Amino acid sequence: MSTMTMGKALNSGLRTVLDNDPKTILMGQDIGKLGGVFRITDGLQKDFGSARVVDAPLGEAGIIGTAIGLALRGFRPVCEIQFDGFVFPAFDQITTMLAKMHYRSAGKLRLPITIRIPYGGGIGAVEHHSESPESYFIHTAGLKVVTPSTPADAFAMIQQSVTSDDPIIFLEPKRRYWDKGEIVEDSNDWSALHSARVVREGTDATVAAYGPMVKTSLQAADAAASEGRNVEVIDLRTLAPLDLEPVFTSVRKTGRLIVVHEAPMTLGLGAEISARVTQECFYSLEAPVLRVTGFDTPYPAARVEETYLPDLDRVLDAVDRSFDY
Amino acid sequence: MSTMTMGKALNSGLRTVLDNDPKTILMGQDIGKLGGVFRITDGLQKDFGSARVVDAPLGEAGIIGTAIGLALRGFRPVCEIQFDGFVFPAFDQITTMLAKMHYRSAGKLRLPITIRIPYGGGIGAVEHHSESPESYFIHTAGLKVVTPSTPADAFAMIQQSVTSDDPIIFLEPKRRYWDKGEIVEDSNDWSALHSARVVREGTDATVAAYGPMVKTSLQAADAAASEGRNVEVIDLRTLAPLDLEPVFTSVRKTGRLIVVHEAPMTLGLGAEISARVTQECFYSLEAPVLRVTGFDTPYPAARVEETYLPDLDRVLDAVDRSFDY
Amino acid sequence: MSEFEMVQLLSPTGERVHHGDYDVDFNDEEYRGLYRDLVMIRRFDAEATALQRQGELGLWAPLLGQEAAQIGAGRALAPQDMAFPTYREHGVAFCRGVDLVQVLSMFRCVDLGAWNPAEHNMHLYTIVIGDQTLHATGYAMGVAKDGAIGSASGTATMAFLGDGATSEGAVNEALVWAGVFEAPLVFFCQNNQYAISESTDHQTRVPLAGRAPGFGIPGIRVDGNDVLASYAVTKAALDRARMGEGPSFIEAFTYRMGAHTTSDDPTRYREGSEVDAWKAKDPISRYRAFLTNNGLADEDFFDQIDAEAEANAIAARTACLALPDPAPLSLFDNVYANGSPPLERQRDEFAAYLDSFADTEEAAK
Amino acid sequence: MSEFEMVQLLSPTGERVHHGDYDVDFNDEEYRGLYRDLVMIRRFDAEATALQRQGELGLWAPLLGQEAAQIGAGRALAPQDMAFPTYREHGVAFCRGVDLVQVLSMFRCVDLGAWNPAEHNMHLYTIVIGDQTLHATGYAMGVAKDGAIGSASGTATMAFLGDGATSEGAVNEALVWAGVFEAPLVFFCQNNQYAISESTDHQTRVPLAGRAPGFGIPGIRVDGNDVLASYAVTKAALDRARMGEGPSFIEAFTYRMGAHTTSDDPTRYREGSEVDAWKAKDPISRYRAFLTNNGLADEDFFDQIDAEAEANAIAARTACLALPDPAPLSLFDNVYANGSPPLERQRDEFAAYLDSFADTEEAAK
Ligand SMILES: Cc1ncc(C[n+]2csc(CCOP(=O)(O)OP(=O)(O)O)c2C)c(N)n1
Ligand SMILES: Cc1ncc(C[n+]2csc(CCOP(=O)(O)OP(=O)(O)O)c2C)c(N)n1
Ligand SMILES: [Mg+2]
Ligand SMILES: [Mg+2]
Repeated sequence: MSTMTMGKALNSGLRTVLDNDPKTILMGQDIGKLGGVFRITDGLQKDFGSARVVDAPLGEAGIIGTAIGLALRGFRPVCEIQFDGFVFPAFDQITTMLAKMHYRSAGKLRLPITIRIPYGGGIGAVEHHSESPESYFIHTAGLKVVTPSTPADAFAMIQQSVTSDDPIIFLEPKRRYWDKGEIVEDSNDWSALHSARVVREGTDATVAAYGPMVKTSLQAADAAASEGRNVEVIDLRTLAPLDLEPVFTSVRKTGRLIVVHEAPMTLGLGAEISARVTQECFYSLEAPVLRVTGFDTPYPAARVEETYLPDLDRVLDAVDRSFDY
Repeated sequence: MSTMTMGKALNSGLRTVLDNDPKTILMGQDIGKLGGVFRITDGLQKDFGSARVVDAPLGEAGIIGTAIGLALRGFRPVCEIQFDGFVFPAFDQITTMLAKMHYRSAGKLRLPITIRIPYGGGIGAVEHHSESPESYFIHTAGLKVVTPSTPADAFAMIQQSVTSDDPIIFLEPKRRYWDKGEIVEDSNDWSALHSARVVREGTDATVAAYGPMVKTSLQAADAAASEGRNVEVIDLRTLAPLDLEPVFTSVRKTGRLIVVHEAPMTLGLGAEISARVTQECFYSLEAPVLRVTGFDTPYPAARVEETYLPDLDRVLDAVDRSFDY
Repeated sequence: MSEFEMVQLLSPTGERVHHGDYDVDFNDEEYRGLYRDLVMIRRFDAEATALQRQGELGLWAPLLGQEAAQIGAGRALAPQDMAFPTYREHGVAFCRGVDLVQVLSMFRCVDLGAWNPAEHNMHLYTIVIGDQTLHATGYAMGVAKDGAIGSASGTATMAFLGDGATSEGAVNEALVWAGVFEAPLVFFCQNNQYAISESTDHQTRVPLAGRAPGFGIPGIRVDGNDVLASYAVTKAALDRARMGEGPSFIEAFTYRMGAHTTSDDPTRYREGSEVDAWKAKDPISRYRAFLTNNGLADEDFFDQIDAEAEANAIAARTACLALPDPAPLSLFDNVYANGSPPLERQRDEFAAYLDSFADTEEAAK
Repeated sequence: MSEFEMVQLLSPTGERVHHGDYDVDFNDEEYRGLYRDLVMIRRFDAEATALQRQGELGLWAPLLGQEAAQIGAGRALAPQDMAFPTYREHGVAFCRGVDLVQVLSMFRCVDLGAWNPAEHNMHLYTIVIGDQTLHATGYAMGVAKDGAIGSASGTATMAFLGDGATSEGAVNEALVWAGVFEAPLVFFCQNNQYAISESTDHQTRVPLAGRAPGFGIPGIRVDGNDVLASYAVTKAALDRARMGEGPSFIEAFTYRMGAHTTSDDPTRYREGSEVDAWKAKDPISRYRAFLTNNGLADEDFFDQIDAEAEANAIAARTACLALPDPAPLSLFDNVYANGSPPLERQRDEFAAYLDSFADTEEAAK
């Protein structure tokens, strides 16, 4: 066990996969000498060489498109997209090629590619640096989407993702890069990659969140506790495929569900969870599933992002509203 | 009033907007001499010239990117993307530029651009020619998304879209291009662009659909009627912004809602409608909102698309299941 | 479009022309083999078009007119080389030993790509214009990482693309990457003068072979209706790649004599006279004249090839008609290599739904 | 990177060099004006960096070192011309008469783009690399459609981009479109040797000016640290465009002397000696030497400009600090030109929620 930031945990996880498998390579803009704009790949080019830690030309389609070719040649590419807002030039390669290759080849081809994307807001950045594009990927059959909320999960999940045989969008909650936590080096202790987890038990209402909003939700649960409400918090961890069993179980117990995410409300993941939970737990729900999300606007100027982003108060308010039914 | 196919109705609508406004221009691959692969722009280059009906180089980012520039210069571009599966190379221009320009300029810039996309399956096509990408656009704040289900709506809505000052994704249900209907030339008789409409009244259950699935849903409603069930069918017509008032009203009456679309279930529009209707009509719902959709797979080989696509039987089955609650 | 030198080894009438930099070194058997290839694939292509007309294929993209470019390129490939095709490389597939019925199956819409790329060192067809060029570039980068270049037995990669494709951002990014990483790769661009209805001047005002040098990649234009020149130029570029000397870009100047696909109506956008002019440069009659003039083959040989091509086409037709439709539930297969529980549940629920009809039908008996 | 002719009108030590094709025709006042521009923008840039260090800006992208390229290009633009910048064109913004506080406001994160593009014929900054080049191309196509070219008073459009940007598909598509439609457009590529940490050889092994000819667009490399050459080459290209003679591509060879942005740490990827070598080619000291040597300006003048630049920077700082934060509910404004009822409802519900706090606070009093 050791204590480190999420950023460092990701760096350690990447180092481990590079160590374990010579076919694993890293590609991205500025990931070499610079170590990435968030230093997630710090030192890796120095230790593994520029053939395995590749500073890519400035073209996202190129990064993903060549990664596909490398995977077809037997490599296991881990691509970094510098910021959430810059993944879209690669969208064609991701949705029409990466997501479908296994399917269209009737299983003959596999593309074990991990795409790391720092995502989400709250860091006071300029435009295109604070977005939450997960819905685009979750809706795309053939992709898997995961996001850690703690250093321990970051360390484990990056390794599990890279060694998985499916293409995985690995969303890194950039505002939590500097949060510290304990990591468990031993892979026997890790949760399964595609599993959700109850991170706080409670009986009165359930809050489901992922990535950056898990911390916010836990804070809200603490605040609710001081008001006498016992809120259960679930860290979804995997957004595609969704692991909703823990949510169903929880809702059957609490009768109330609030989903929290930074992405805009309309067709944010909360919509899907609402639909499934309502179908599955129709008779258990005391109130409709409520959503606390970013608004249906482009990401605003950062001086007003605190208003845009879900916070403790908005989560609490939703818990309260849930009790109005 | 005259009778024509949806394809011809679109052609007439485009002719009208070209006639009415010299700043309106059409851009796309093969839209000139060929008249488009579906002949929607047939004859327009001949009559309006190649400066206004532009055969574009083969690059979708180029089509949308230059259309943005043309709009900034005061033009009103109508872009054709040849098939649903080919919009993704333009995805960056659409989501990061087109959708956000009005917002980021604090209203100083407007991009009155219409992007026409033939979408959906059922025509026995090869890969990438049968997809339903609407979720990607609905989730993107700043875009509006509409889709007609009849020649009359196609005729009216294309004109309304082109003359609107917002960027609009205009989805054309390609399998319905050859369906005939009456069109109303007089624009005073048109429904508002962003409005849903009850297309069949009923009392027992509500089916909400759009584009190609409206016809399927109406057929299902007919079949249900012969089994003694009186199904109300709503044509959503506008997918962003959603006009759910008619759906709320209907559900308050019927207590049951089935949403039908070809796009995959997960984060298909049905998810959003389920979430909103459940929140709005919580006490009216006799059953959870059910979804009849494409499956969460890539679009399969066309020889099996009839299995993939929602059909009359699957809609009926969902209506039945809705009565099991 | 301005002028650009075009490598030729055969004149349109089949005279052998000599070129300072390129030549071939075939024995008689090999010369005849190329003729067989050309005829086999043209006959097959015609059969596929017929199958589509008869409703047995959803679509067909004919290679008519482009046989020499494809056979030249396809035969230049060594077994260890890897090819990334568009949707029209039937001639290349033939050279790579792909069962042509597996080419038909995608167009019959019973699958999305049938052959095993590893078995033939030929990737599946790609329909989204240009995307495969980046895959080819990455593959070639991988070859270099594997150290499988630097000798005459090195591995080269070939990316096929059309003239229209050169306008896609993805293709230009492939040029960027190939140039920067000196990928052991050959871009083989069949300029068949059209992207569906758009003549090449809709994509560029200068020759396409001139695109590549700006990315640090040598560009060369070859007469794509000349199978010997297509072979020679491709072979040289592949050898460059396998030796570790970097990427090349070949523009094979040819003509799509038929429709873009069976859904297309070329009379809407080009004159019959243009087609006629290109017929005079037909790749097969030209090559046949060459063989005849040089005593490499006689009428007997030609007849025998025709018969073989006929038999092959008929066999492909028969096998095509026998292709089974996919099982309904198979549409849920192979979405993920490692599975997805929600999708399995979706499949199971749907299977139960389908079963409910079986029950009803059963009950009705 | 191989050699390419580079247009220069001033040597690094400020000697006037002559060039067969390019020259300037300034009077003394104009010569001095360029110096003022260079100093004003460098001083402003330093102030902006300081503001960021003090936590008053979220980020700043310094132009340090690129003043001559930007002022040369910016001053060559005519009022009717339209410019499409990246996020670093502060010098161009200055030339276009944009209030520099409006440049700061985006980096202070109080808005996403403040000035009115129509007022200055300068589009908003674009952060997504390369996307603006397509907008510029479309705009220029529109200019041609409007018939606003073909004379000395015609309208030209300029697309700014960096060396890194040349690898993006979008930029290459812009070259395709500009070439095919002969758009009245100038691509002005500041090759400042880096895309963040990546030196230009990560994007190309050949000179960037050589990229354009393959798209049918003439390419030229100019010394971007030479304000006179930058002006002359840009002016000639803009004139070509306004006369209807088609697009051009300029590579302005320069150097980013500072960090990529204030978030960057260039010591991680480049040697101090490299920076020092470029300091010797500093665009301002070179031009100052030229003015001095030719008796065009004296110390008094330089001091006066320094004072003006100082005052301007301080005024910008003061105005920047006074920029109001956006009102919370303003984040719902201007998503759509024609509104959206569900969004209005979302805003109203949120407003009511915010009001509930006001009520609570009220009650607590
Ligand atoms: C990204 C994308 N856009 C549009 C299409 C539709 N489309 C299919 S083939 C084609 C023309 C391709 O022309 P070219 O590259 O010259 O190849 P050719 O068909 O002539 O062999 C087009 C536009 C597509 N398949 N992919
Ligand atoms: C599409 C996209 N990918 C990545 C980035 C992140 N990024 C910002 S600036 C930059 C480097 C740009 O280099 P260059 O084009 O040379 O311009 P310069 O910053 O040197 O002026 C990168 C990679 C971005 N803004 N957009
Ligand atoms: Mg072609
Ligand atoms: Mg640069």
